[in-house]
Amino acid sequence: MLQLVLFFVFGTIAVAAAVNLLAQRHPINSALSLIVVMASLAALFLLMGAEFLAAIQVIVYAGAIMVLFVFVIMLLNAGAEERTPGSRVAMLLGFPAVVLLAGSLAWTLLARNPRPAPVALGGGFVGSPTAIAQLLFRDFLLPFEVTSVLILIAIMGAVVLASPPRTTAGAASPEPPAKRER
Amino acid sequence: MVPISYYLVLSAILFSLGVVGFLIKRNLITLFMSIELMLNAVNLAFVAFAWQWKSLNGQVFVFFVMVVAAAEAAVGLAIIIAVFRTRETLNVDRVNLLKL
Amino acid sequence: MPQMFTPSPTLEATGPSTMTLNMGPQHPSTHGVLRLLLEIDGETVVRLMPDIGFLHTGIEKTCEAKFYQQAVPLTDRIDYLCPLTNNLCYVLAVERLLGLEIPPRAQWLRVMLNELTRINSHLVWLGTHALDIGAMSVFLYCFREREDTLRIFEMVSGQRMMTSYFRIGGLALEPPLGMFDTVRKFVNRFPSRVDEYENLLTANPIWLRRTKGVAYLAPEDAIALGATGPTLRASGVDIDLRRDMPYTGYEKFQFKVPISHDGDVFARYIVRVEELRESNEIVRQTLEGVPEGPIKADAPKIVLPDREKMKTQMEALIYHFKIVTEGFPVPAGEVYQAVESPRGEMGYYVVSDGSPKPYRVHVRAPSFANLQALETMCKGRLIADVVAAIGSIDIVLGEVDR
Amino acid sequence: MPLAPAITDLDQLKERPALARLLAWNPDAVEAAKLDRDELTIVVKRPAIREACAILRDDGKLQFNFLCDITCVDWYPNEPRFEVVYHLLSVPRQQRLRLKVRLAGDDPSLESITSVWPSANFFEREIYDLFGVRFSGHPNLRRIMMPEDWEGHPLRKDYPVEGYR
Amino acid sequence: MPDNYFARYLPILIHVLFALALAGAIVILSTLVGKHRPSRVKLQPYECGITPVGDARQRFSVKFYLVAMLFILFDVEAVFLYPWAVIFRELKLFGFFEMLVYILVLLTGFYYLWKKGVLDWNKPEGSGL
Amino acid sequence: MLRLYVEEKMLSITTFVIVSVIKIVIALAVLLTAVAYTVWLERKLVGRIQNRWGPQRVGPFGLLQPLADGAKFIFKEDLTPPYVYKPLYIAAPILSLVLALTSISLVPIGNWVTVRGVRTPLEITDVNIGLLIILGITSLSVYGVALAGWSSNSKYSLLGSLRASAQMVSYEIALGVSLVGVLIMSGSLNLREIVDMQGGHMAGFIPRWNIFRGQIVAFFVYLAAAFAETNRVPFDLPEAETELVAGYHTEYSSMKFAMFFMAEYANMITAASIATLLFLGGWHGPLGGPWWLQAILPVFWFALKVFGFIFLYIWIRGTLPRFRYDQLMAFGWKFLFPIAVANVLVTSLIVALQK
Repeated sequence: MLQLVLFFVFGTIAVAAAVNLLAQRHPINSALSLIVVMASLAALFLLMGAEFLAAIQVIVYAGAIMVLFVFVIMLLNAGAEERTPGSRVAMLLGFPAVVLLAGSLAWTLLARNPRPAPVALGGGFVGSPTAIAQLLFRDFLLPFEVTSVLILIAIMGAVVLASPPRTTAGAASPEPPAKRER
Repeated sequence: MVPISYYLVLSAILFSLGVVGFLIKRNLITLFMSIELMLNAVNLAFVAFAWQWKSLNGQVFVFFVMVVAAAEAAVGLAIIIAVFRTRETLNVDRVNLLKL
Repeated sequence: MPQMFTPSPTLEATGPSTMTLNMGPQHPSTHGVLRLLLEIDGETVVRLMPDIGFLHTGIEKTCEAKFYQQAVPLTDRIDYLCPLTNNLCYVLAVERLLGLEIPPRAQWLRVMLNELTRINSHLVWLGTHALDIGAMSVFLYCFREREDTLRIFEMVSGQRMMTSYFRIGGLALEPPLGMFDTVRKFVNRFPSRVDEYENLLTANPIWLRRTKGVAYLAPEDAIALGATGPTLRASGVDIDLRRDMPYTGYEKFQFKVPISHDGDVFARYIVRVEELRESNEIVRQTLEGVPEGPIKADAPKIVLPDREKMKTQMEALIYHFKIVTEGFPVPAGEVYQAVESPRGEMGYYVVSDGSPKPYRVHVRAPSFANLQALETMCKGRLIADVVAAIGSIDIVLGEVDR
Repeated sequence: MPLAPAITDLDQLKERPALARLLAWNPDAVEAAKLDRDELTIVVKRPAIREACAILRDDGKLQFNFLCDITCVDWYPNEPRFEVVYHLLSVPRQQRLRLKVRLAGDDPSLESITSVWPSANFFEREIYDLFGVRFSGHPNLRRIMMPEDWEGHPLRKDYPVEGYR
Repeated sequence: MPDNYFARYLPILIHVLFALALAGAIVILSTLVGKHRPSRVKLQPYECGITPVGDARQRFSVKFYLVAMLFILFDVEAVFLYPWAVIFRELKLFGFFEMLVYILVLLTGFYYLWKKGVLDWNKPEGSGL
Repeated sequence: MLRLYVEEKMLSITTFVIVSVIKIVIALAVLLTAVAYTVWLERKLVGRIQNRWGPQRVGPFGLLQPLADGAKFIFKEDLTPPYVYKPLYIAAPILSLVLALTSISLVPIGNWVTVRGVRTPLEITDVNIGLLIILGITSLSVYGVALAGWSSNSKYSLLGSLRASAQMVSYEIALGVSLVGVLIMSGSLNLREIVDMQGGHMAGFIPRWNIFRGQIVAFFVYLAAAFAETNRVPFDLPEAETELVAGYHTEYSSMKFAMFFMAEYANMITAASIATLLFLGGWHGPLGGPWWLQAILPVFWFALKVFGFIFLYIWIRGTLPRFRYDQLMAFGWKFLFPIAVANVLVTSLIVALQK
């Protein structure tokens, strides 16, 4: 019962925040809405016994990825979204599309899972760090190692893309001639 | 207990909101956020299935999805910065040429 | 936002990612009401422009409306951290215009008090400079010793800061009994206190990182930009007016002039800290054998008589009345008198047209000149270095703006 | 030290190295000279000031490499009204020298010496601000002490001490 | 206890609500109690007493982005380290080499960043970073 | 995983919630008092370091000074400038304070207690992944700072907040990695279990604290990173008042400013608690005496260790100058992070070879 209540509370928060993400025109508001979505999803993960994932969801998604988004919005001083003709058409089509899409998705998902609810789980099934680790470092060893390569490539790519093009004169640094930090 | 179908419907709603956001928003950064929203919706479905089948594999998948999302965000936002540097705008309607 | 104040100069950003920032006049580390216009890229300074004049009080103009002796208290207010040095410089200039010789006892006391003033001023500098770089405790330790010097000033003149103790033709009063003992106690205690400051700073790795190699000023730049005093000596230019062009009897004392060739914030720090020790030694020397004798020149038409004489002798009363009401005429001519203030060469250019009021008094303020070197020091460095650089040139805004 | 009378005769003073150097360069540039209270003053004609400064700075024997001060004196209502006063110091030789330029009241302007000493920048601005003397070739000749919209030049003698009422 | 696994997290939720109520109360209290005498000068953005020129929200150095980017990538690494550390005593030497390979790959990236000067903050922008 | 929870299973949900609420109220009260008196202690200690008396007018030894300060803050003018982005401007201090107050809920301060037959741990809740949740909360606290500066729309605030957030995320990495060594030693993310692992002695007298079991390097990395995370001297650049006036809270006044202040000190206490739990054996210490003393001593030891940390914070504040920004970032990335990674590798190699 408590779980059901909490599911509805956090589910509602998540959907409301997601709608707000679409409704807001300033990207910083959208980013904050997305953080709320992620936090409530973390709570939902907890409801389903994925405690480790819930923590990671907060640390990585809300605490790191969204920080990057917020930084970029601050960095580019991205103002409110402009209204263009395209966006109005999209708005008109958008809301029916949500309903349609959500309906069809839900139907597909549920149709493939005809059983309503599994037996009560109690506290038995928990994605504790130990359990996850045992899977991760035994069964999923190769994907784990591959992620390091993925991250390596991401680091290099991001640095190359984000670095400003080398300027010649102008902004070049007027370093003092002789003495530098020792 | 919460039936699994509730989670799946929630996941579907969030996913379609992400899709719609991707279609209607015109700001590059918000587009990216819509993608993150879709990824999150998928994660929710993964966890829900993991819960249903009592198999942690689903949770491990989510773990990897997060790593990919992190890398994707880093590179994607770097691209946005690069685009912004030359175009001075984040509106997708004005960034419709592939050349930088 | 509507314009509320008189228009102030602005700096236009020159690059796409730069922004202009006002540092001051209401800023904790600009040492008063200095305003710096910064153009920054991230945190790197691209351009820097000092904007001064917030403390302009028109002292030079006011002097022209006063008698010569009435201008002495005005000079206190020019550089409020070393009022006695200002007194001394002005008084020396007028004495040279008059051709007045002052007795040795007054000269010795002038040297003693002038060096105590230097200690006082350097202590304020060290404290605030350390505070700018984040070392909070040194500030209070420095002010503890500064309190001692201020007490000495209070003993001799009745005032802690605006002393006006040096007068044209000598000193205002005979120093009180026990003053030399107080000074001796201070002098004996002070070197260990300097060690204490150095313990906290000189070997501190964070302090070294913040100061070494920061705000470099090459010797040729230092001369071209008019830097003086410790700032110039820290760039390796060996000049100290006390030694090279002695005045008021400095040639009688032995002292070293610390110089450094590094030209950075740390060099300026070390030079000043060494000056603290040297000044202390000069004070110690002055204590040994202060000559006996009068403290005022024998020039009844210029020097005010003692209170006692004024009350008992008719002649003294008349002189007193005449000096106070009419002043004294000064032979026409002009004099540029420079002394080594804690901040560098302080010069008073006094022009007389033969009347009892100075025709023109101009103050060559060392901080005014040092301030021009700031942009060269800070270009291409970080905002935090600007703070360190301002602290290291030790500006006093009262003197810059006058 | 009783006051000795000032020597103002150019012939008596021409042995002085600084004056000799300037006379050797251009006798017409030197208007007058004075030795008073051990201070040598050379009055330089207006067009020559920048080059005179450069010569005094660069001469191997004189080495007046340091500009101490620039200021101005207003002799209103006498003419020439303004005297711009330069104080030079030779750091290696520990000698001082005063240069002067006299300016008429109706056209108080002369060449800036910022190209010789960058440190002249603030001093010249101050003089411009307080006396209204213009320096041609100055990179940034704006008011420095007074607000930008201030009227008048406060250190002029015809500017009352209490300000205009 | 109906379901004691989730109940363990319930107090955190209650705690957050309490903290939120407290913080909200403080804000409301100070708005109600504090005096309000705004004036034009008081309401200016602080820029040391000078009317500011230009918008504060200007663009900033890319360095800040790069540092956030480094943060998420190395944060992911740290996140992998936690479960690994927890079961390290089971994995033994195998786990050590497993992680050694992982860390070495990432340290390559770290070395690249170091050489590229991303970690040097005293270099101004435009000097090729 | 349910080992510790078995006892509690008897409780009904109502009792459980009531017990939790009581504990939360007590914890918040204690924490806020501790914050107030940490400020007092800081002023007092720094005053003594600097030859001053510090607060002494309000109450004996100035003990009522925090109350006076609080009252003053409340009665100060609460200025919301017109140029700020209001929702975020108000949300930022709330966010900072809420996160700072929340992380204490995972910190155990002692053993289990039984009151009227209700057995409960001396912390608000004991979860499996307590450390991770604290890290998650810490990682969220960046937003408070970043949004405060951005929404203020003032140059000094923005510079300060960018500095602060870049600094916080940078040191978070070093901080996070420095903890891994401890995790290897204890094999758990549960703070209570980590502390339990540190009970007892080695070689007769050395406590089995992690700091004595080879984690001394990690301890110092954590210490430096925690100083930076809480924006304390010598890493207090975000609010370096001599450079950026007041950093990200330049535009804040009254209680909104005080909330950042409280958050900073609450974070300090949390950081000190974590260090105590992970490296200094938590509440372990010499025990003895009558039963009531034995019941109280663990909490006393814990408080003493936390106090030691706070003392260290204050002492360093009175002693050191401040880093420059580039030096700070270089210190975090080029020094602390490699050391933390090396510590992980060395610790794991040693542990792997031991068994």
